[in-house]
Amino acid sequence: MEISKEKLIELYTTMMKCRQFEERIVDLYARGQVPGLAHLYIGQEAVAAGVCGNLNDDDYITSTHRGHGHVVAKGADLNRMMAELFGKKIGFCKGKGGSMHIADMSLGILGANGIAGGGLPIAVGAGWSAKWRGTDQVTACFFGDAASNNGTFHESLNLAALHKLPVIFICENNQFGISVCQTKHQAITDISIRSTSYGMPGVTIDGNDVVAVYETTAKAVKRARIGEGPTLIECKTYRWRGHHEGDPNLGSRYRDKKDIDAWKLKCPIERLAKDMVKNRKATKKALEAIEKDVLKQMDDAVAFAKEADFPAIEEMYEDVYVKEGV
Amino acid sequence: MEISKEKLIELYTTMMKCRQFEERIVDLYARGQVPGLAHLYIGQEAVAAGVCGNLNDDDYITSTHRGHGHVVAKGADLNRMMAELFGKKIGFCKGKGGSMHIADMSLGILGANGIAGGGLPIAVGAGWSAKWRGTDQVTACFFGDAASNNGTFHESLNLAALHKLPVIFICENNQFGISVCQTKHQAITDISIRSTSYGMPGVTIDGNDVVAVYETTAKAVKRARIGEGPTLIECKTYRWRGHHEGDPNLGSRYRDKKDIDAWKLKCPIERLAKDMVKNRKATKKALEAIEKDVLKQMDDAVAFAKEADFPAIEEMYEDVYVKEGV
Amino acid sequence: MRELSYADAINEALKMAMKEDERVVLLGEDIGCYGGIFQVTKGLQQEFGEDRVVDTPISEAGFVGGCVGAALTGMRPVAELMFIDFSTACMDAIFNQMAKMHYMFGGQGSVPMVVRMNVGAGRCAAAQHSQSFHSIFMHMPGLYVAIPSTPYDAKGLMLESIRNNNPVIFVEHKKLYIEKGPVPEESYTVPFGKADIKREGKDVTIVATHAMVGRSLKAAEKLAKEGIEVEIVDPRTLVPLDKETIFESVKKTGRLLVADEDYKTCGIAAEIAALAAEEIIQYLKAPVARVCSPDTPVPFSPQLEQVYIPEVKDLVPAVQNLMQYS
Amino acid sequence: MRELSYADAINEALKMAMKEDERVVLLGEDIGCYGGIFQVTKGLQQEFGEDRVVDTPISEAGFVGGCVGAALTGMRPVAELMFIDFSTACMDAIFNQMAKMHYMFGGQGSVPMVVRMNVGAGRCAAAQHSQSFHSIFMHMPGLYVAIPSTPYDAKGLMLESIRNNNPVIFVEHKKLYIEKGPVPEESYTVPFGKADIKREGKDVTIVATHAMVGRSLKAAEKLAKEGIEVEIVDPRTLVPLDKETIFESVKKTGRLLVADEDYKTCGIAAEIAALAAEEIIQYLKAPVARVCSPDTPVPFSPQLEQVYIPEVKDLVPAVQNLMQYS
Ligand SMILES: Cc1ncc(C[n+]2csc(CCOP(=O)(O)OP(=O)(O)O)c2C)c(N)n1
Ligand SMILES: Cc1ncc(C[n+]2csc(CCOP(=O)(O)OP(=O)(O)O)c2C)c(N)n1
Ligand SMILES: [Mg+2]
Ligand SMILES: [Mg+2]
Repeated sequence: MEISKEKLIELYTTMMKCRQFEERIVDLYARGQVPGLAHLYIGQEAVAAGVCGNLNDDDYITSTHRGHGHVVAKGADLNRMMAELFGKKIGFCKGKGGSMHIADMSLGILGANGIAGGGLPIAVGAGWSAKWRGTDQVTACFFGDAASNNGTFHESLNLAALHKLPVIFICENNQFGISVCQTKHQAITDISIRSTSYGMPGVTIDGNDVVAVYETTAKAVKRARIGEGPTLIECKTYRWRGHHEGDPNLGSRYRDKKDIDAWKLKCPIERLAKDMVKNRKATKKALEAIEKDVLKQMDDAVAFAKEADFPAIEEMYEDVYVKEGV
Repeated sequence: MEISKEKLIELYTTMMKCRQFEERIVDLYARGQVPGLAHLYIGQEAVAAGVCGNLNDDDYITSTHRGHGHVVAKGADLNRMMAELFGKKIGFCKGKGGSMHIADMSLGILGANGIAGGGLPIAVGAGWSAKWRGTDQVTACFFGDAASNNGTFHESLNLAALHKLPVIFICENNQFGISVCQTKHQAITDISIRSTSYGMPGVTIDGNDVVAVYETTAKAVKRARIGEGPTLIECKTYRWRGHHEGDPNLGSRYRDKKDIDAWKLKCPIERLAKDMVKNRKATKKALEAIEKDVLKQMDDAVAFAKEADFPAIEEMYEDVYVKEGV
Repeated sequence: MRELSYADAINEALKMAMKEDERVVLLGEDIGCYGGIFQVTKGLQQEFGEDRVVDTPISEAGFVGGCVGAALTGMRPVAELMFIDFSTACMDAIFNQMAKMHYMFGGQGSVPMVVRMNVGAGRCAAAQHSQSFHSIFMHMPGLYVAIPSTPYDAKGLMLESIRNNNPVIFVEHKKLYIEKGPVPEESYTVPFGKADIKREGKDVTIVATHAMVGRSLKAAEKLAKEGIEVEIVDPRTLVPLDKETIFESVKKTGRLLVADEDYKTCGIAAEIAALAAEEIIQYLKAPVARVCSPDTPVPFSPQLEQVYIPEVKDLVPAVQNLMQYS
Repeated sequence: MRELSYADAINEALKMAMKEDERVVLLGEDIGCYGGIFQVTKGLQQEFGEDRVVDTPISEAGFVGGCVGAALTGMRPVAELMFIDFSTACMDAIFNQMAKMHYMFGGQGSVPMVVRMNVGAGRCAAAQHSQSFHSIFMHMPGLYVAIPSTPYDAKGLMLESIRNNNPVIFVEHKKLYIEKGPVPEESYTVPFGKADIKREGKDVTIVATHAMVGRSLKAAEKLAKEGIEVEIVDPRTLVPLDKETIFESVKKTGRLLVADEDYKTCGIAAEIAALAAEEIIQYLKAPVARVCSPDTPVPFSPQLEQVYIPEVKDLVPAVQNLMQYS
């Protein structure tokens, strides 16, 4: 499959957005301007971009505690995202959800999720729903290597395979669950082999190669849309930051700075940039222009978020229940 | 491996006990003499007998809602078992547990369990305990095909493999979870392949061949005792009765009488009897004597249970908490 | 008027809802050809097919979580948990996903789903199949909780639950399934948050739930012979709770007894007693009384279980005691 | 006396228990080299090794259920749940196994284990990482529930919890972890079921838990300036509950306010209010008051969360209101 130049530019732009959004958070967090927990996606951008590059607006995703990248890649408005992280009323969740619960129903973003493994059953349900409603919508379900040990993984993949649901299970294997490395949380290396337990195809790929992620997902999405059922895709990658902002020294309690540096050399964004320039898909200049433009979008988002109002106190008591007749 | 004549006699006797115990319940239940739910083991005797034939008194088992056979095979006193089913004070649980909660700590019987899949984490803990305490005790964990879809299966096998715990996971695949046949609860045929998801050996065997069960378990127990970790053994078998006594017409709502009849021809007890006689391991006479003797034991157990007293009302409030300093 | 059993009334409501709204689907264990362990879904799979009445694997977390995803994306699923005891296997889906999404997402999306389950002891099913702990769902914000005590209420509350745009925990009572009562043929709803006075009286108010309503009516007959006139208020939904009707009755009688089969401590009776002590204590002529299950697991032995169950035997003396005060 | 933080006091108790008893092992996510998300297990893996301080996979059902099996077979495991919110993932192990085994087995076997978890909002961690619903453990028979409010109580209650032969839910409070207080160097226990009067007063009794104790003390200072003398009773364990001490205080003051951070409905405050209404209503000069978290999920936005948390701002007016009655 030959990927169009436009698509490559799109993937590059998406990754750049994911990266820059998080770098803003690093800075804002350090200056105490965003409250709460922030689990950053830096280093894993190729996964979100490559997967979501295959999705339509009415397709669904379920996300995780490390969800900013997924949400950005699915196309969510940066201003309202940033506003949500600031706890502002104009944010996606009226400031009531924050980083771990960003959702945008209009784009099929069924929410980041604070529960590791919590998104998998929800993805199964969204896939089932599409099947029941007779649409060709697919659901991409993001989760981590450590979440693959939660019982919800097992029950969800079994249900999806049994009913041939249009769900693509994307395991982002960044080799750690907080401080616990993969060898300490499971006795296997390739999580994709778990697909055999459900009679589902599974594949392991380089999660820092956005083209590989895009193409592998494309095949899985195709299968899903024509009713051939789910696929498990394991993307090997690495997170550059600590588990969350505030994790001392980028996680030095449990990993070696050398590993981080080694993985930085495999930066998915630079990698695509190099290839594109080499293969004459884009000029350095053009890519720099994109970077600048994204930078500007981030400036705007932060300005927007800062100026926005906090929710009024009464709103705390609203939205516990849907107002009937709505 | 050549199995001694004595061991074969033992296996035969154990199976006969399991069978006869349940046949008593069929009768007593029909006459309304035992209260509550009874999930009978008839047809699956080779599994309990073959597995427990490898265990010492201080080894552990965790059982299921269909636990009578496991408990009998591990050597529990028939009188106290029967008394428990009658809800009598002298029963294993003082009449407070009943069929689904029979336990005998003195024989490492960590309880039948009313939760499908509930026993697996407990077995993991018992195995971990043996490892921590530095004993060579093993734990045999019985569960059904349908329970293998519970998240606890996944979490338990992953933990056991990761820490090389001395646990033998025995999946009794009788092809149904109540009314749901295997093809409707999972998209695989051999549940043993799920072992690969955890880096654990797995094997599928004929669960109606007590010799195969005995020998396969022997290997797994050997591995477990020397610290080489867990094994998943799938035993294909079939239950002759309904899911529980009272399941109309032996489950005719969801299965064909023909299947039951076909499986009855594969009776594990008759099968062993034939082989033993053919190979001159025992005479028909000797086996009939065993049957008679077991029959007598059942008469005694029922008489014992009937005569026994019910618990006093005050006992309802006891044993919620351990009396301290005990 | 035509009489139906409580189970058949729910069955009829499910059937009507499925006929009037394609988005309604049923998921649960053995709800298909088996008709549900208590026959509540009898015949529905035959009528609506295996796609809309789905026999699930033993994967409560998977399929109840799946219902959340389906509800978020346009379906109206109704899940059956075979016993409330098994809600423990999907508590994350209920507490952290289903109950919170609408709020966490700032009012975006809704989760119009129903989780059916049953409470009640009395079948000698012991500690894991006889519990009543529905108060924990009353405790968790974001859930509606329906508790029908009659076939009429069961049908009307189920139709309302399915049409309602909020997640509903629909708590049935095992011992009521075969109880018959008048049920209109046509479709109707029982509104949430409207208590029903099941008996009028001037001396003592009994706020009774589920089977405690019928038991209270029996007790009231006895007490009437002593000249004690009991008023019985059935909240019908715990959330929303019709405080007004309860308070009006208590203001009239000056005496409050709360009868609920849940464990006593921190149960429904505790909440209603607390509300009275907070808001209308000045109207109380007597202490508040609670008649609930004792704070012990449910014992198996029929002898003990009969004493365990809160019944007329407990209600009559409790009311008589309240009459000592004036 | 030497001062320690609440987190360090628990850490010291764990260390002492592990030194004095080989059967004590710790299991949890990131409790090893990371020291626990709140640093409560800091340094323990270095001191006692990876076998006794085990970093588990994300498998709450597996490892908490595992602790049940280990406790049944001679160990004394202490499990850490990172947040009480995640207890939903192992609720079957807690409600149906750990809490019931001793009873279901008729007094055979015991389950001497501790499950640590924390409650409390105030870190902008939103609806799935900020909850308090410890009342559901008070609700379930068979569990002891410890709720330390000071470093002194935390150490003493932890040592008692580990030595106790019953399963204990040990509920810590996030906001207290860094609070310092005097803690004896030596080993000591705080007995279960003995409330502590944290402040004496004659006008109003505040039964306060966890962080509500400190908040009540602050409120009491303010109220003292108005001449209102508040007595603060800290139950220290919810099960067993020291009703006597609470009642004595209320008999003296005639006014009861219960301050707990759990959701209000069916919470701890409901139970204590109900007990008062049942047993000592004649001593109440005023309505019972409850100061709890509102019945809504915990909002993310700092503005809202500050109002959400029950604090001095809520306690002072509530007490002033009670003083209107005499
Ligand atoms: C059920 C549950 N248990 C524990 C946690 C705490 N927790 C949050 S993130 C995390 C690690 C997740 O690792 P992984 O799934 O690999 O995702 P990653 O953080 O690496 O992106 C843990 C243990 C949680 N959120 N949910
Ligand atoms: C968590 C849970 N869900 C549902 C049930 C109800 N239930 C009891 S036995 C059973 C089927 C079990 O099938 P399997 O594991 O194959 O064992 P078998 O009955 O065939 O021996 C079900 C669904 C349960 N006990 N526990
Ligand atoms: Mg990871
Ligand atoms: Mg089966």
